[in-house]
Amino acid sequence: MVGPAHFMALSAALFFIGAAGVATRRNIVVIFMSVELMLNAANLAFVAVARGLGTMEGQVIVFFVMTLAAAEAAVGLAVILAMFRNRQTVDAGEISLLKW
Amino acid sequence: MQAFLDTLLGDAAGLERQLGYLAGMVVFGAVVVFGFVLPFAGIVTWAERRIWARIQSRVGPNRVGPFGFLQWLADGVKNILKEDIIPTVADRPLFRFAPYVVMVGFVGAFVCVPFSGDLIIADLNIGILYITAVTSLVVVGILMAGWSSNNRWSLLGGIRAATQIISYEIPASLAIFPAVLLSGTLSMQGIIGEQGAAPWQWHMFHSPFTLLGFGLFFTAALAEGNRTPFDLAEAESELVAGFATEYSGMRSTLFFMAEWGNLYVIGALVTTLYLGGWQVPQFTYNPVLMNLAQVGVFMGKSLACVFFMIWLRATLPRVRVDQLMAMCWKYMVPLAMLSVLGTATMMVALPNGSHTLRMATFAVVVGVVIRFAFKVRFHLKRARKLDYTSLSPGASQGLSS
Amino acid sequence: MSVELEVHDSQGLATEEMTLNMGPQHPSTHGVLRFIVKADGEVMRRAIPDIGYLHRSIEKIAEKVGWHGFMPYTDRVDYVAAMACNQGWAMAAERLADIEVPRRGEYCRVIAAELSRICSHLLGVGAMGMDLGAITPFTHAIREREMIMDLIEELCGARLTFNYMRIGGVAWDLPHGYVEKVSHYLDHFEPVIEEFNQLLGLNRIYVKRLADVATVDADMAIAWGLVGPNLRGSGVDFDVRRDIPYSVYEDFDFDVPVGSGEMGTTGDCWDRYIVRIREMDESMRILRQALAGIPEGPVIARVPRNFKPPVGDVHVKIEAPRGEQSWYVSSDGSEYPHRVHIRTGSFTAMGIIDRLSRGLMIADLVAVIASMDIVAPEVDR
Amino acid sequence: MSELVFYLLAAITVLCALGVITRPNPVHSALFLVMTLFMLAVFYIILEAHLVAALQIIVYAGAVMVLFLFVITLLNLKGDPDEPAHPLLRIVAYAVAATLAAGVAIVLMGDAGVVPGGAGAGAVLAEGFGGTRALARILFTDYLVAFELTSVLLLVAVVGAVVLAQREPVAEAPLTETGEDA
Repeated sequence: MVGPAHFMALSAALFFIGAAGVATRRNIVVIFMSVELMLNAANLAFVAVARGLGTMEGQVIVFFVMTLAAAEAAVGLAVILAMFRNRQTVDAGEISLLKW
Repeated sequence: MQAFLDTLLGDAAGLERQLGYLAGMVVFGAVVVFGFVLPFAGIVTWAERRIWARIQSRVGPNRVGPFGFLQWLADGVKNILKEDIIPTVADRPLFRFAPYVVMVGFVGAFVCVPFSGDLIIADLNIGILYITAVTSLVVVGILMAGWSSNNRWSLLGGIRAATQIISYEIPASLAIFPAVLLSGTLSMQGIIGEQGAAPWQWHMFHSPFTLLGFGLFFTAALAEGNRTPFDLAEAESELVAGFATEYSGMRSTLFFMAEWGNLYVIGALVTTLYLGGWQVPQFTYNPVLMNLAQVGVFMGKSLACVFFMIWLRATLPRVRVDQLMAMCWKYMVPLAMLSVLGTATMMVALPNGSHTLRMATFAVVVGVVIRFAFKVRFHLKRARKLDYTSLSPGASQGLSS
Repeated sequence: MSVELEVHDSQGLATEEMTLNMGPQHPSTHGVLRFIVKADGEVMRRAIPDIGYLHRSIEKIAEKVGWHGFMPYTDRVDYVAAMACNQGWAMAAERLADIEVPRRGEYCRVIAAELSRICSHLLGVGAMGMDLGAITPFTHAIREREMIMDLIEELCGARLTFNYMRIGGVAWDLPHGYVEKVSHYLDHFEPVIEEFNQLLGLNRIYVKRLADVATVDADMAIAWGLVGPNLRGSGVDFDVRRDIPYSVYEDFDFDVPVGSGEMGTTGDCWDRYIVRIREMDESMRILRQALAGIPEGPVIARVPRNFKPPVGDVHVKIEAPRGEQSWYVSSDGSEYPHRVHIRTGSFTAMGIIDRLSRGLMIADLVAVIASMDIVAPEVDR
Repeated sequence: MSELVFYLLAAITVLCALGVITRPNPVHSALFLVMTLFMLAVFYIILEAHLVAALQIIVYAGAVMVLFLFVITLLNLKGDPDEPAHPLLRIVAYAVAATLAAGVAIVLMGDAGVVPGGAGAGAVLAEGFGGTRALARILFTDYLVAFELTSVLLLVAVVGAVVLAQREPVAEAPLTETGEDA
């Protein structure tokens, strides 16, 4: 029998895969994608809990997280574009100066 | 669908039942895809070529089968047998995979197409959202194809397609909402159920706002389906063949099948949302006859939409990228907002709708159509007056004597 | 080939620039044109024309094949409108040797040249529609062109490379009943132009695509040496047929259509387009007058087979469909021309494209090429 | 929902997620992420969250990921020098992540009290659970302020993105009379 706990476990796996991606990769776009993966892992946990409790609140939170992720993607990618235009790199190690 | 599988599976339980469902779904899906969707996409290519030919004073394909009807089959066989060329510098796995993603996005939409009251693969309660979701997968496939070809024209085509489809998804989704608001449901059958058989009972004629919504949805769907005047992604005269430039044989056929099959999806969506779907008057209580009539009506309406799209393609030039974007963001999105808000206001102000308004909207549209028909008739008559035959060298012998 | 490929960005910043190779095999470069497009996304920085893919050294061939023998080669200078090139060569040779062409011969030349002009413009505007994505106008234009081709075929037996004219006149007189046939065709063709405008020229999308795009003002057009419809599209009222009359064009009453910026700025792509459409109308007027007033008599003067014009050189200008065509021919008194040079309309139009393309979109480049009506063989010869 | 199917789907999802962080080519990473998000939508459907599943595909797979792909292809990012600062770092990071994930998973699945519903079927669902109506009712009553704030957030994000990505208009290269670059 598969219950919410199984989905929570999967969510944990995805979350830590995302975290490992953030830790190991230096390409800022890939880091960004790993963050998206972590957000989605959290979403899965919310949906699983909502299923477990039989209430809709968890799904509403997912709705908000998605909006947040969309906003984050728009701004983040704009930042990356601007950065690339000025520095010609997407290496996170090279853009640690907090200025351009 | 599920009920049918239940009777077939009898009292099998557990894993066997799951596998039975899976097998049933796969078989049914295969039947729909190979029995209807793919041949249909092929037949639309034939129809398009014939209709273009008439419009352009040509003959068109007329050799294979009666009226060249089997041309699509011949072309399909030819394309399947052709060599599948993969450029050396292409990203091979992505290059191979991209057409299938596009196909999935397009075929998946058929799950929710309501051909009649009973004939629908799955009447999901989020039906129209589901269609929006699966068709947005097409973008990923196109971008994949454009990038993996490692060709600048392909890349430009892919990027154009992505910008265009994402942008036009917004007015398209917004323009869905007047119909959804009026029906109070996202389910395809539910939306059709709220409309009537008579034209003025369609959502399209509910008020001027829904009429606007209809126009916007049709236009945005054309843009999402990469059709003229918005066929920038594969604009032949600009980008060679856009994202499909490097594709050959079967893989390129898949792209074009998706494109032509999409015409029908667009037609079916427009029919469902605004043109009353399969609604026919209750003339008999025989369910088989009823369903047949409904299928006929639904197909008739959606094919009329397909014809209209083919006609447009034969007539209009192509817009430019910046004009396309300006049109989407500066005109269509605000107008779509207006349409949604206007419909909502109407629903609050007149909860039961206004019959007068319906009839007035209907009358205006009928008037416009009749005027247009007269204009077409005038031009056709004049075109017939021009005596082409007497100008060909053989016939002109009579003139000189 | 030494095309300067480096683009010096004024800000010294490397940006996401993309080099696109448009042609020689590209659907909208009408033959074998090639442009090296430097683009930043959809916006072009430059479009550098790379010419020479269709060079057949026609001018050099003239020095080897003799005066009469060169006539078929002139067809290949601009195979979309070969009559004009025929006429240019014939006129140059006649002026060198001081040969008077019979009146009927001149009328035949005018009829043939004007039919050829309509033919060429039909292909030009039809292909322009095609390049902007409208597929139907092209087939309609080709349908009309086909009928004119039939008429020309009756005249000279060929549909593409006419070889109709000769030094001293034309090869054959008009066939029996030809005058009626052409007038009948013109009756048919006149409303077609209006239909064409309705279908394409006044279409909102089409106008939006062309208006205010790649504007060439009058000074610029003159400075860059644009000729013919491209020059007139910029509002310069100049037509060789009227201002430096040759042949019997003085006998005819016709207007010179000039672009006036009806849909945007004077000298934009739409102006160049509409000038071509209106020129077809004017060609029809000329044709009607020529058909009505054609005199009787011989069509060709007596020219010795061993044609040896006196020493000297001559510069002849004619109004070809793609603009003023200049023939500079020098003779050393032998049976072979000493040197021939042809200056064609497409060549100058090709030069200005690099200048015009800056800041335009890639889709506009197609419109600019089409509106200039560039034909590859005429560029390279 | 049999365990076999779940584990199959979960394995595919985890493999795709691993693809995201291990593929050197960012385009491949992004496409693996699309696959992962798509699989998550499948899980949402299994969890009776139909609307969320549809939104997942529309918003993530359809829009956000296309934006990513768009930027990657636009910048033409190919295989990059993506070595971590220290060669050991990657192994350490993977090991730590795997340990943590395993630990959390064991805790979650071992003790029924941690997760509501646990390994059982979950609560009995009301009619229309996960549908548009149910979600909308909560969204526009209890969470109305948050919802409105979200719209402000989106507006700010749009403005911010435009300002950031905007570029000074490219000055036309100065030309001499002959049209050559100055």
